[in-house]
Amino acid sequence: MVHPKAKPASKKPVSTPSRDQALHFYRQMLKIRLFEEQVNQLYLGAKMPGLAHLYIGQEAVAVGVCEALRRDDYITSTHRGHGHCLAKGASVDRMFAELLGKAAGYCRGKGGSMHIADQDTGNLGANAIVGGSAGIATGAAMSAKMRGSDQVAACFFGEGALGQGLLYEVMNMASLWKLPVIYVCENNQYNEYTNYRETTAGEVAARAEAFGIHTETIEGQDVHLVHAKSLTLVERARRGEGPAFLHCNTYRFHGHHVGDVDRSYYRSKKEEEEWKSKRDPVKLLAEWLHKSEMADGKLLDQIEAEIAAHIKEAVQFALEAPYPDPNEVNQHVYA
Amino acid sequence: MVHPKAKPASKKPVSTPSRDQALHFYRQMLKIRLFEEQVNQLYLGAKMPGLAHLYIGQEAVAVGVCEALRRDDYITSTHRGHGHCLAKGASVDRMFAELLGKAAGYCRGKGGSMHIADQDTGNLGANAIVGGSAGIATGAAMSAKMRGSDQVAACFFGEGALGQGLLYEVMNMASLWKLPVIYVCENNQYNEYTNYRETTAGEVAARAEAFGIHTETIEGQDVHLVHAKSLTLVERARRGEGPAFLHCNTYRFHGHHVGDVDRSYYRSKKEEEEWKSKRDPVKLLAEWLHKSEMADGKLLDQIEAEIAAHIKEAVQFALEAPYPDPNEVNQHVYA
Amino acid sequence: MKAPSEHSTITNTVTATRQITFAQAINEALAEEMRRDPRVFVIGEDVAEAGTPFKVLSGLVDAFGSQRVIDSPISVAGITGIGAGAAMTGMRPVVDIMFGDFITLTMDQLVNQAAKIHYMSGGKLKVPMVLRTTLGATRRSAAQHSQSLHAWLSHIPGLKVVVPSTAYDAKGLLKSAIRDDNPVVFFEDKMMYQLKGPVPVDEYTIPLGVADVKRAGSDITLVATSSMVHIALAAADALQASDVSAEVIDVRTTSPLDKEMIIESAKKTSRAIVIDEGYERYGVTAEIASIIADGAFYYLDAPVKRMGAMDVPVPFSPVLEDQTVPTAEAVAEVAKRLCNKR
Amino acid sequence: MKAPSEHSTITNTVTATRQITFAQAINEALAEEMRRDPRVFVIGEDVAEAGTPFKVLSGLVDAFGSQRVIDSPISVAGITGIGAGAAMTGMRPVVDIMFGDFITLTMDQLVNQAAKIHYMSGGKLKVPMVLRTTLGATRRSAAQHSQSLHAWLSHIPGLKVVVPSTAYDAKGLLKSAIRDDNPVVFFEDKMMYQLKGPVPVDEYTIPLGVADVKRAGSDITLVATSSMVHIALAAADALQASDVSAEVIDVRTTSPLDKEMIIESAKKTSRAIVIDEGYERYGVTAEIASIIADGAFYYLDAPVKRMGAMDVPVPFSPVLEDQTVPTAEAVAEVAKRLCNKR
Ligand SMILES: Cc1ncc(C[n+]2csc(CCOP(=O)(O)OP(=O)(O)O)c2C)c(N)n1
Ligand SMILES: Cc1ncc(C[n+]2csc(CCOP(=O)(O)OP(=O)(O)O)c2C)c(N)n1
Ligand SMILES: [Mg+2]
Ligand SMILES: [Mg+2]
Repeated sequence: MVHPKAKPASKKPVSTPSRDQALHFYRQMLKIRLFEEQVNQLYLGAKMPGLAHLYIGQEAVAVGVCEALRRDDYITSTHRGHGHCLAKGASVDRMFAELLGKAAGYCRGKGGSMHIADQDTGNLGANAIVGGSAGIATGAAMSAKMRGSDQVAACFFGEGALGQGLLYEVMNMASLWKLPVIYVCENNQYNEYTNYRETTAGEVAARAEAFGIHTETIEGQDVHLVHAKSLTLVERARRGEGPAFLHCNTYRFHGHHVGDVDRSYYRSKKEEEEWKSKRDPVKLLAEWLHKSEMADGKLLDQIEAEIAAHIKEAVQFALEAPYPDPNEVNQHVYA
Repeated sequence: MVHPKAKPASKKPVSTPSRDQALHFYRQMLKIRLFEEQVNQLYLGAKMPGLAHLYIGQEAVAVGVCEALRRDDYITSTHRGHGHCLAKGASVDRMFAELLGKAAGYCRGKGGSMHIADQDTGNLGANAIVGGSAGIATGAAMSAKMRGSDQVAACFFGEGALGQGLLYEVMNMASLWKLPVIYVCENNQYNEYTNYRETTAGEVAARAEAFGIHTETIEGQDVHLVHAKSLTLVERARRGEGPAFLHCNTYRFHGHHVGDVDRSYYRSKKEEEEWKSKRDPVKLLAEWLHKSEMADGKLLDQIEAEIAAHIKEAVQFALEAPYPDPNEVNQHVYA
Repeated sequence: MKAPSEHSTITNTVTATRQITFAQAINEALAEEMRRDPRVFVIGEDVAEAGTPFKVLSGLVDAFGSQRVIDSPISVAGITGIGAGAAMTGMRPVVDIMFGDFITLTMDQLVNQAAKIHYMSGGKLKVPMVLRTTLGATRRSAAQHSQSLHAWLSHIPGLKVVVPSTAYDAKGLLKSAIRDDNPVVFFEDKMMYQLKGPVPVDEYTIPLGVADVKRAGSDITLVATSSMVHIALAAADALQASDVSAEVIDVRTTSPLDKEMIIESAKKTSRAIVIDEGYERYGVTAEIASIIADGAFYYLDAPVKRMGAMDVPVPFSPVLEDQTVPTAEAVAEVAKRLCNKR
Repeated sequence: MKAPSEHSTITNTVTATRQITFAQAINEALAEEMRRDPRVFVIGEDVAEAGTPFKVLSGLVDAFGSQRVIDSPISVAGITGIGAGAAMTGMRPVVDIMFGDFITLTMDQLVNQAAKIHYMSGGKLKVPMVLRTTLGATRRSAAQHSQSLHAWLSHIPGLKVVVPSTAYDAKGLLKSAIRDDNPVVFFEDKMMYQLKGPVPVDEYTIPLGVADVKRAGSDITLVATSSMVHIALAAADALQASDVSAEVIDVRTTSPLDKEMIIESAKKTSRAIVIDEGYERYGVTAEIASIIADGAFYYLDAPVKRMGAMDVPVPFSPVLEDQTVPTAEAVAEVAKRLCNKR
């Protein structure tokens, strides 16, 4: 065996993203941002049943990862799943409809915010059990391998899921069997109302490395970086070289859920402001587009107006859409 | 912070074990060996209900660790638990009685081989769920810390338990809260009928280190080494410096359980013979006693005869002991 | 949707009472027991500064410190196992499992370990642990945050199971649960936390295993658990208009179950409905209905009816979810049919 | 102790049969389905070369290779979750959980995930997975290796639950379970693996949800599951001597449950006993007894009796363990009492 030190330093050419790609990323991220702001409004206006966990602040992760996936690749998602769902290709109207419990929703109103699934875009579902989807993602990867389909599965979860034993059980098997699954840990610093450092001993990356899994820790607010890393890991997995763990540092700008507005007892206004002013992934991409002269303010405003109009239309559709027929209550219990 | 490399090399004086200590270890290990051989005889003679998982080959681990503990320290054990139980101080007569389902047994015959517990010696119980006692051991350590009792808990488990998520959940908390618990992983190379390398990705030690837990991997057949390491780790834990993970390489000389006699499909006779001839912990200690002139063949024979007599008497006691009164069946469901 | 109405049955008490919420009653019980016994501590996700998402534990960490009100990682099985180990070695942990649905993650530690240790050790080891969790739907929380899985635990020898319906009962039963030497699973309906009721100023406990007649009646017995006690009481109110006198029995603990009181009531009224918010099939209603059908066999004028939650995963959409839980109207309907009033 | 006797009820079949064991029947069902459908695979601890500790899967790895008969780490929750994910994406996994007691570790993945995914997705995703596991005591395996927890799964909407009692039923039901588009939990009594029975040479399946009259009778209905079917049959034999004609109904699947057949039989005989090896309290007997007591109310001449396992953790000592499971003698005693023969 060659001594590891003797390996030639791999020198990847850092290619500049194309204008088309960058603008596409921007549209996707902004769509998530405006979608979530609208969800908050629906909550504040008492138009949405229950609660929702907003993805605002983390957009670069969902978009960076999902843009590295094919449409037929799989994702599994979390209670904070709207961003993943949109990034994988779901449409806003049917998502709003689901959030409002309408029959036109992706799950005919049966799932709601925490369970949106969209088989057509490979989204195997949000999950309201922290860490609950790690097995499903790993199983989907195993299935892809067994079927020889060369699909890849991306498993999104918050750093809180590091507390759940299931994750370690399935990472072990993914590593043993070289399954094409990417574990995407979105470290937004908090498990609900507790800083993750109070719940997480040792180093996050080491937890996956211990299972022989290729692991990277990156800044999750830079969509180009997330995308480039994801591409490498996804293609690696697709080639049969096994699972990877992508640890993204990020931040949720809003509360744990829409009702969590008094946050001072667990995190400072100053910390929030710092992230919002310096590490807003949407702003950062807008700045990058400016700097690299790919878009000016006018174009970005125009994009925003387009998306806002689209969202407005979609939410209107959802508000007006009918509820499911009451008889549907005991349909779909069994296939 | 001082650069780790700059630390003065810790130069522990390697003290030679005293003769008394070495002979005591020998007695304890031999007691386990002969106890287990007797258990096998009981099985072969159809005198024992059910099965049992023999500890033969691993004696140095139980004795090395338990001799580093106080009587009021805790242990939790496994389906292969006779060795731990004896090493912590249980007496052979009541153990045999338990294995035969007699009222004089440690659990009045209700527990059997896989559930022997002995509160008086701090044994919180064998456990028939692989990995099932990791929470109990960690909770006992937490309790010791809360009560300020300076007790330590040792959690014995086979390397198969590395497959169980619970272990990672509780190691994380033990590390976060610096709980006085020693996780003793007895790597006897097999999960039942499967080599652990087929079920265990990455490096065993890295799995505990990832949680910031002090970890050591050692040869588990050398009782002096196991004992010396355990002492260090136990005293460290007692001082409040947190948990440790002791990874011991060892081997079970018999089958997974007493009925597992045709083993060639999962491990070679040659491998078994190599361990038995070169890495038998009892033989190794006998040789060491000889070499260091602490005991001659005659003394060792005499010890063996004493223990054999003791075992014989104990098994006789158990065979003759009465079964529990049938009315006991629904006693002890609730305290 | 459940609309819990307030009914009090504290009759023969001379001590002063005040109106407090169900959540406050839980909080008081914990605070009193923690003050009384230094071995009692609380562990769970976001139990300290956050005081749980339902704010049930607010203030406890200030009163008792973070050594006794312990925020844990999201390790539901782990904290249950740690609770068992601590309980076996001299402490009296109260483990907080945020949603009843998450007890699925604790089943090995709770059922194979905590529930059996006393028995397996021949009576030597004890596990005085309380596991507090929630039940109940209609909160628009969908299938993984709305289940009422108390039937599972009630099935397991070695566990006790508490399903209180009022602030008064919750406080008195939780105190008994903490003092009990066995693992006790304590289910709180999420929708009842803000429900107020009279609670004595002075200390009191309520024994586990004693049901409570929440309303006396003579024509039919409504046996209910937790939130469904309020549905039964509302149904009883409605039935009065149809000249049906319903007796409402709150079982308070499904294990141990006060069979005698339930059977005696059914013998007296000759009709019974059992109402519970768990899935109906193989649920709590089955046990209680079959006990009545057997124990009061020669007294019954009509079959014992069961009304559990609909046998579907709890749907998100309000128009669907509201159909899954028994309503007072539906209970009254069934009762009238059984009593031939229509 | 259970002493399964052999009774066959295959009457109107023209195909050739041979006597094979319950274990062989399972093995054949798996082999046939794996041959028929490349999407079917087996995963579990020591399922490949070892063929499970009970040797039920012997030879499968030789026939289908280690890509389809997969030895897993000891990660009971993990393989269940992986099974669910694989099932959702085009495979048909058969997950092997060695002892029924270990399903405690799978409850989140099985109950919160697999069972609910079809419903939560509004009918779009499917989870065609089989989870095979064991039940049954009297093997001297003590409290953590002897439970019969099928009541839990039967309680959960979205799951189907199979409890076969003969080689014939086991084979036909397992094949149906594998072809079913829902998660199915398949319970095999460890003590029945060596039980032989006639099984057709030709292929056949048995639909889930159809009970089977294992013996016709007119005085009393004995409704039983799994191993307890043999206890019921032995009791029926014994009852004949006392001039009591017992009908034995094997429910075969607790979910879906063939209520109609059970109720009709009870109406006909006017008496019933329900026998099951799970803990009696809040167990399978409660559901079935309450269904009979309701559905056959106006036909019953005696209360429906329940005989489940004793409500204690299963003890190790043979003299204790043997008391915890219903015996044919005890069933016959109760039956005679109900029929006023004594
Ligand atoms: C098993 C389980 N325990 C607890 C909860 C309650 N809960 C919902 S979200 C959450 C915090 C999750 O933190 P993290 O995984 O970091 O995701 P984030 O909310 O930060 O996106 C908790 C504890 C749950 N849903 N599932
Ligand atoms: C959760 C669980 N899964 C499976 C089993 C069955 N089982 C008993 S022992 C064993 C292998 C354990 O291997 P290891 O932990 O290395 O211990 P060893 O037997 O080698 O001492 C298995 C799979 C079990 N008891 N518990
Ligand atoms: Mg987080
Ligand atoms: Mg091993």
